[in-house]
Amino acid sequence: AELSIVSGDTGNGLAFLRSQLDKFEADTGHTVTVVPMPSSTTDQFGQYRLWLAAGNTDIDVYQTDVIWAPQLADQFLDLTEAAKDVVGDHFPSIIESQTVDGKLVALPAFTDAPALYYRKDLLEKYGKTPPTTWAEMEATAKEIMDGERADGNPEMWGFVFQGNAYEGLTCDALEWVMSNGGGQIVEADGTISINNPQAAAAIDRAAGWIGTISPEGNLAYMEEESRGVWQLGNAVFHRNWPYAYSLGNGDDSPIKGLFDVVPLPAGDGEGARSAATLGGWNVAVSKYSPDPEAAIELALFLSSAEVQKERAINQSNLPTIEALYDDADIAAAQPIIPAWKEIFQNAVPRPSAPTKTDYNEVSSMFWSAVHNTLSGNGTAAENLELLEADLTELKGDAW
Amino acid sequence: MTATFDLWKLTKSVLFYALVVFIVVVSVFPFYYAILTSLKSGTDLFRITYWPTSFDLGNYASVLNQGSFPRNLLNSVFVSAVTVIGALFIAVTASFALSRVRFRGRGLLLMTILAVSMFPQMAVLAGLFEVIRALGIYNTPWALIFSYTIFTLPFTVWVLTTFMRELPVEIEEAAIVDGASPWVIITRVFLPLMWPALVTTGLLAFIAAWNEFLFALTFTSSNDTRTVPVAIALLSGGSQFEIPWGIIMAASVIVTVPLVVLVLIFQRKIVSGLTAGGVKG
Amino acid sequence: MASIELRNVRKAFGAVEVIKGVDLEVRKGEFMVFVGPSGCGKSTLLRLISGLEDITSGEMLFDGKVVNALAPSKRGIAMVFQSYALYPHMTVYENMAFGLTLEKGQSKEEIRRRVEKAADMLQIRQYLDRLPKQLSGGQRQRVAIGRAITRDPKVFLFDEPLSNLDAALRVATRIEIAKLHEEMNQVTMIYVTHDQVEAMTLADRICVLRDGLVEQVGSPMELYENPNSVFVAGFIGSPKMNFISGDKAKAFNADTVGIRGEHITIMPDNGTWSGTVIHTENLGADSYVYLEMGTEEPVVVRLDGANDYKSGDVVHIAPMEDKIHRFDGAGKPIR
Amino acid sequence: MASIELRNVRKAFGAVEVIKGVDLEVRKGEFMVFVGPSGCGKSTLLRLISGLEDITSGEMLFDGKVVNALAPSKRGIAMVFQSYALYPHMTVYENMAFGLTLEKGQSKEEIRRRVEKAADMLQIRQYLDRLPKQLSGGQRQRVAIGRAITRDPKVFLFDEPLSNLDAALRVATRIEIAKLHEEMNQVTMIYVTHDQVEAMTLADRICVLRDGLVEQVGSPMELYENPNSVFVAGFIGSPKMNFISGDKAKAFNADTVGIRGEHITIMPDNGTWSGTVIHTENLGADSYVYLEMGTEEPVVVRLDGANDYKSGDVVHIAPMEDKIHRFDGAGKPIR
Amino acid sequence: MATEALAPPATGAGSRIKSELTQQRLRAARWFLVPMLIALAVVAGWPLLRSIWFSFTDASLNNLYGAEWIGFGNYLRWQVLESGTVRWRGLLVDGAWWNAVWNTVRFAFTSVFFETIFGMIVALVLNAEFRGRGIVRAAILIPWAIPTIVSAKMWAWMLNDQFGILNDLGMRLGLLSQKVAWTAQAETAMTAVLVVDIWKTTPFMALLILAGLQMIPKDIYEAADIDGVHPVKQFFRITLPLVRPALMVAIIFRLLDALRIFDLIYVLTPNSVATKTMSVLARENLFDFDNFAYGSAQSTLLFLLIAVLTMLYIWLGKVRFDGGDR
Ligand SMILES: Nc1ncnc2c1ncn2[C@@H]1O[C@H](COP(=O)(O)OP(=O)(O)OP(=O)(O)O)[C@@H](O)[C@H]1O
Ligand SMILES: Nc1ncnc2c1ncn2[C@@H]1O[C@H](COP(=O)(O)OP(=O)(O)OP(=O)(O)O)[C@@H](O)[C@H]1O
Ligand SMILES: [Mg+2]
Ligand SMILES: [Mg+2]
Repeated sequence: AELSIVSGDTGNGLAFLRSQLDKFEADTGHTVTVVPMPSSTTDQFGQYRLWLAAGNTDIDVYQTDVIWAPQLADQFLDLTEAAKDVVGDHFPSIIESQTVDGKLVALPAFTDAPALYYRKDLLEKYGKTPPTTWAEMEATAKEIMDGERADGNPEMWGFVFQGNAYEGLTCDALEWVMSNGGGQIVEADGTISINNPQAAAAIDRAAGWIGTISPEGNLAYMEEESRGVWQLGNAVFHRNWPYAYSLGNGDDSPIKGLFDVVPLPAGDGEGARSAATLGGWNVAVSKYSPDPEAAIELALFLSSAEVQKERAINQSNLPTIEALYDDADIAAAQPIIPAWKEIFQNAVPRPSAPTKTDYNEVSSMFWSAVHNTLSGNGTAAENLELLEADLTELKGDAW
Repeated sequence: MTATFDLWKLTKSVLFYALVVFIVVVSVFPFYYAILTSLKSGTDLFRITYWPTSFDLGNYASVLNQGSFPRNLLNSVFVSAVTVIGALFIAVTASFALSRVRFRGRGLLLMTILAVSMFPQMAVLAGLFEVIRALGIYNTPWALIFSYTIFTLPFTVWVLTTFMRELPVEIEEAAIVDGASPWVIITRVFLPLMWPALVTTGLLAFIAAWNEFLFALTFTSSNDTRTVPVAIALLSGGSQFEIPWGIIMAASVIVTVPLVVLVLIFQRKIVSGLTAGGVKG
Repeated sequence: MASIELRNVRKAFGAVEVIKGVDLEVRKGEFMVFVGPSGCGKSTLLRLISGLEDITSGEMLFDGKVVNALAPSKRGIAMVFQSYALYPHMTVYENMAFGLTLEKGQSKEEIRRRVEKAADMLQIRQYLDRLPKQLSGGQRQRVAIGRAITRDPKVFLFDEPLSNLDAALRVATRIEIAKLHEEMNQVTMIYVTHDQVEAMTLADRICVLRDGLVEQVGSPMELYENPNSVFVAGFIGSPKMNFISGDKAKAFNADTVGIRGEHITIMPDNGTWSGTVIHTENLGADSYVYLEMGTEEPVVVRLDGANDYKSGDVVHIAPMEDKIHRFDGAGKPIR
Repeated sequence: MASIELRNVRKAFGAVEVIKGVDLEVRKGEFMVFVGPSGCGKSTLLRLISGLEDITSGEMLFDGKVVNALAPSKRGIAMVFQSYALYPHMTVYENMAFGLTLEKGQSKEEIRRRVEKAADMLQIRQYLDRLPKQLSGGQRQRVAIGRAITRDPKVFLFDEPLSNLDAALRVATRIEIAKLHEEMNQVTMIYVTHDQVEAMTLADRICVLRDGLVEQVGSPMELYENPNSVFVAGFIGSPKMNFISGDKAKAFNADTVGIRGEHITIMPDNGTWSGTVIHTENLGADSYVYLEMGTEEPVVVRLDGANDYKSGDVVHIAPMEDKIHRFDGAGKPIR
Repeated sequence: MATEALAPPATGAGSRIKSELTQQRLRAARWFLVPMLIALAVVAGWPLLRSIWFSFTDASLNNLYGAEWIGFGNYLRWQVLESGTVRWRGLLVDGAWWNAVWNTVRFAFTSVFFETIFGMIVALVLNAEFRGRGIVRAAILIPWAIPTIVSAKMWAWMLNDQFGILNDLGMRLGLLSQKVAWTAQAETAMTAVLVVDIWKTTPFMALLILAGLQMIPKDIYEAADIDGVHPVKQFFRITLPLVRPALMVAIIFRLLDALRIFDLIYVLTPNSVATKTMSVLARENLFDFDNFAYGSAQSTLLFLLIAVLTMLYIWLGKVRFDGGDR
């Protein structure tokens, strides 16, 4: 059959996908075309929704973000039956995130979780160890930043992260809140938990970074802007996804070999622990696909262990199959991946499952509240109270 | 001619050219910066420079080799050209009717035409999608040409109507007496007098179509039918969050240059005094 | 050639009525000249005849057929516009050839021949490749004339076609137009002018318009000799006829008497009237003496050759009795 | 009032030289009329004087100061354009008042007074609220004149200002312009016209232009009586002077003799020459008889009043000997 | 719909004679308008009506065809609470929406205002004769020619606080004492968007105004020169009134565009309340959130608001729909 898969994958990712598809084609005799999409997930999401709403038959398989499953569930085929032999291999939490009302909406292709990047050389210079708590991180950052500035780099900053008002801030803030024992905004059972002192404290702490250890402009940073500062050597700490790892070690990078990663710091107080927001991508089959059999075949292929292994080796993407973390080939090619297992195990999902189709709106309200706090419009406590009211209203009787 | 007079004249022209230079610098600087950026790669991108430090055409090479960029360029040319030619053709005749023939409801009609441009593009996306699928032109250049009419047509109609209104009545009357039909009046008498307006609307509409993104993204679903703005959005770095600035800037430079050439060619037609000498009054 | 008839034709622009009920017949092959004060409606009437302007009420007939609604292009007319109305983007040649190229079955050579003939006649052959804006006023006007005469219409409409030409060219063109009229199988021509000489020499009949109404229609000499109103008497002839009212007119048994400047002789000592010279004008061939003698406007006397009266001189004058026009209180002639 | 001097002024449009070296002095307060064939460069010369057009070479002086590069607005001029150049978006009133509103210290009432005065004079008072496109040709021309005369310039430039006016209005306006010239402390006026009467009656001096060059400058009667070339002789006076060359001229010891139509008498039987009547024209006050007698153009005889010669009549004519102009082979007069 | 209106205007009393010329022209007009009307009806008619219809339903992108009619619910509905107080809900009482309206309107008017002024200046400069005019014209069009998605990102890059060239330039020239995070702060974000928008669309204005300038007959400037009209006065009394039609159209289309501003805000600023515009809100609801119907209602209201503003503008600006006809 002739299949088409839509993907927001980029450059190398796309080339990798193509190479895997070639294999698939050779194995099955199907042909697959890739329809690339812009890498902005928001753009993709809108587009897919429209296509699906209009019953577009031109696309068979979609690559979906981890948070989309509940929102697009109606338009994708249930893969439970087809995948019953392999689901067990994947991390259960990921499979769970793709299961909506008992329906397996998408199969995981790879997962993603951020880490704290830090400058080995600078920490050594000032005799510091990688921080394990935010407070520690803050202090270290401040000290090194002041020291470096005095040493003649006025551009030096302590910590850069994703502070723009967008999905990325939801991820960052969820980590702060979660790591401080503040819950995960909306709990798995649907209760709205965000308005609590620990959450407020976590966000207030972050607000305190702006203008001190983080530049004002951080309020407008997305991944690339923050990486820019970091990769120029102008930041001590940096929160980002694994992709920044290989780029930072690129040949032209001034910080090549000078940095390393550790799990994100924990907060303090009750229930504090390191937390990383769960990312990752999945493959889903459109219910409008003219040839669902073949499409499911493709989806299974793309989430299979062999593809995930290739992916890990070529793309340094984190596999969703637990067994692969112990794979020697992967460990040899990407030594960082086994190390990331720890980070991954601390991963928290965003509340997309409980909030169902309202997730985007919930996320938007959350990041707005956080962004307001960061930019000094009200304290975290005030903003979270308002947020709770809004969320309650949005929730109505039930999500 | 006293010395002060000369001085004043000199100051004036110096000021004038200073203004010209200022305008050009402001307009071109970001583009210049884009060119600079397009010649950089890697971490260099994050470094501020004012002059080219390296001359690396690698980004250009990768744009042209990546996917189907040349093909997308051709698509864009085709789509924009057909859109503009079609819109101008329809608009020229329509604007004759709207500017030179008095009939009841003309103002209302003009307002209706304008109303089409008042809806946010996103809002019509769903409906337009349905129409395009119904017409069976989804994922063809015609889908874009078709949907671009929604913003080029009202614009061209309004502008040409406005300009056609200004042409002297006497000249049209002379043509009527000479036995010219409305069609002949439009094509042989009015159009040559409207070059500035035609070229201007044509260029503006062409650029609008050339740069359109949302429709282009929604109504095409394969690399071979996409246009450059989409292609640029699809240009990407090695991984998800990485934005390949160098390549994007190279691509932008590549797509902007044809437009600049187009302007250079057609701006000659933006000349004044086309109606001079025709009538007295 | 076509005969044209207007029956109670009216034309209003919005609320302003400009043509107020004109009845007029232009005969087949006739050369009709419209004269009248500026703004009286000559151009408008011409435009009504051409069909460019819809008549508000009344009837217009060409060769006995009502053409109220007929399109200009079907009326077989050619027109010279008062404001030239040249195509600014076309060369002189193209301007003149445009109408022809629209006609079917005209060969390129035929068109060229006709355009060049007209251009030669109007002495604009060397400007054929120029654009209107590169021409002088008179040259533009000639192009406008040329555009009309290259075509082969049944009716010519000329709106002040010679007003920007110099005297010599004017005479020459005037004669060409007269010739054209003769040659072209007596095509019907309607011609608006302000020039007395043109009106008098070209016209088979002159139509004097006044304020949207026809005042009098007749042959030039008829109008000159037997104007049927003070208005026509004053309008035809240059300088204007002198009007004298009051007691002096009573002596002639009229409310107003009119006498043309050329019909007054200056007497050595005693004449019918006397007046003071206030101004003299010397035109070469003749000269005018303006006299103050208590009339509304000064009385003009036309003398052959130059004269040497000075302002302030008191002279006696006598009208030629048989040339006196007498008018009643309503301005109608007493015969 | 200003004196204007042109020194070897030239003007070329691209490769075409239109003004080919003009030397001319217009005296302070003088009324100078430019005449010449259509396209000879009158309007161009006027535009050079106004400063609207840059001179290609030569010098232009106002009151002895070189003004080659002076902006038009600083030359203290008012101008009537041959093409009117009215502001299309302004009413007649605004068109006329526009220049005044810009002058400092003009009160609203003062402006209104002046505009209304000019409007009355030009009989366009009732059109003050109209836009130019709602006016007839003559009305537009009057607005153009009105716009110039409401202002208070040192120099007036008129380009065929009366060409679209009817005879009566033309005379009236002509007289008004003459009055203006007198009243306004003898402001300098330069006036282009094709009308013989205007030229002869208004001018202090006439400048005859031919093909971009000054042919002769002089008072009207000077030009009429002592033209210094065949060209001027032919150009001044209407109808045109008759030129006779060949044997008939030899008899007068000249290559060409010129005699005006009004200086020829028709003899009952034998005269100096004889010819066949080919055409007659009746203007009312006088009439023209066109005679074929072997000359290039027919000889025109002007007679007082109407005449009843028929085409084909053979008549004898005699020129008044003292009015004969004799010219040599180069077209220069023999005195 | 509009074709029926294609009859000559009724004049006063009596049966006006409908001449063949008029009829021919009306016939031609009809034929000339048909392609445009068909094109617009097909391309815009259905989508527009569909959007409006959605705004009266509970449509969601998950269930577009099962949408049910709910009347004005998306715009305004009320709930009587047990306590007896009435709670008003819906777009018309949505604070976020009205805030966005205010943002948009403020943005649109400011940007169009400056664009008009700068566009006019640029057009006047381009209208002058000087060497290299063609190249300058091409150069000036560059901001308009760069795809919005690119130029927005480019500006985001240039405005960046750390490696943005503008901060660097400002520091070097001594205009800034420290690097400013232009797009990050609510106060400067709007200004930044304005600057970029003005930069980007001034060429559009300039080119249209230039075309208008070129159509003005030259001879009346000569008359004005003679009248001694100062160039500044010439501009206000002659140029401005005569380019007004072109200017008005340029402003209308810019205003329509500015009121629908989306890309720039979306790319350039953090998605904060201070800069959210109507389109941004509408997009969120249409595609990001599961509120397609609500988004449609916002689009419809946006349409109505624009229509009202346009009509106001046309009325206040005395834009004529006639003239030019015979
Ligand atoms: N822009 C131009 N380009 C080329 N030739 C021109 C231009 N303007 C005028 N001419 C030519 O210059 C000559 C003089 O023109 P000008 O308008 O001065 O004549 P004029 O004496 O005023 O004639 P008229 O009495 O017909 O108005 C004409 O032959 C005309 O064709
Ligand atoms: N569009 C119009 N709207 C209102 N009035 C007009 C319009 N066109 C012409 N008129 C008026 O109609 C009258 C007749 O105009 P028309 O042009 O026929 O005069 P005319 O006899 O040709 O005068 P002229 O000798 O000055 O050319 C004038 O008073 C004029 O002002
Ligand atoms: Mg007229
Ligand atoms: Mg002239």
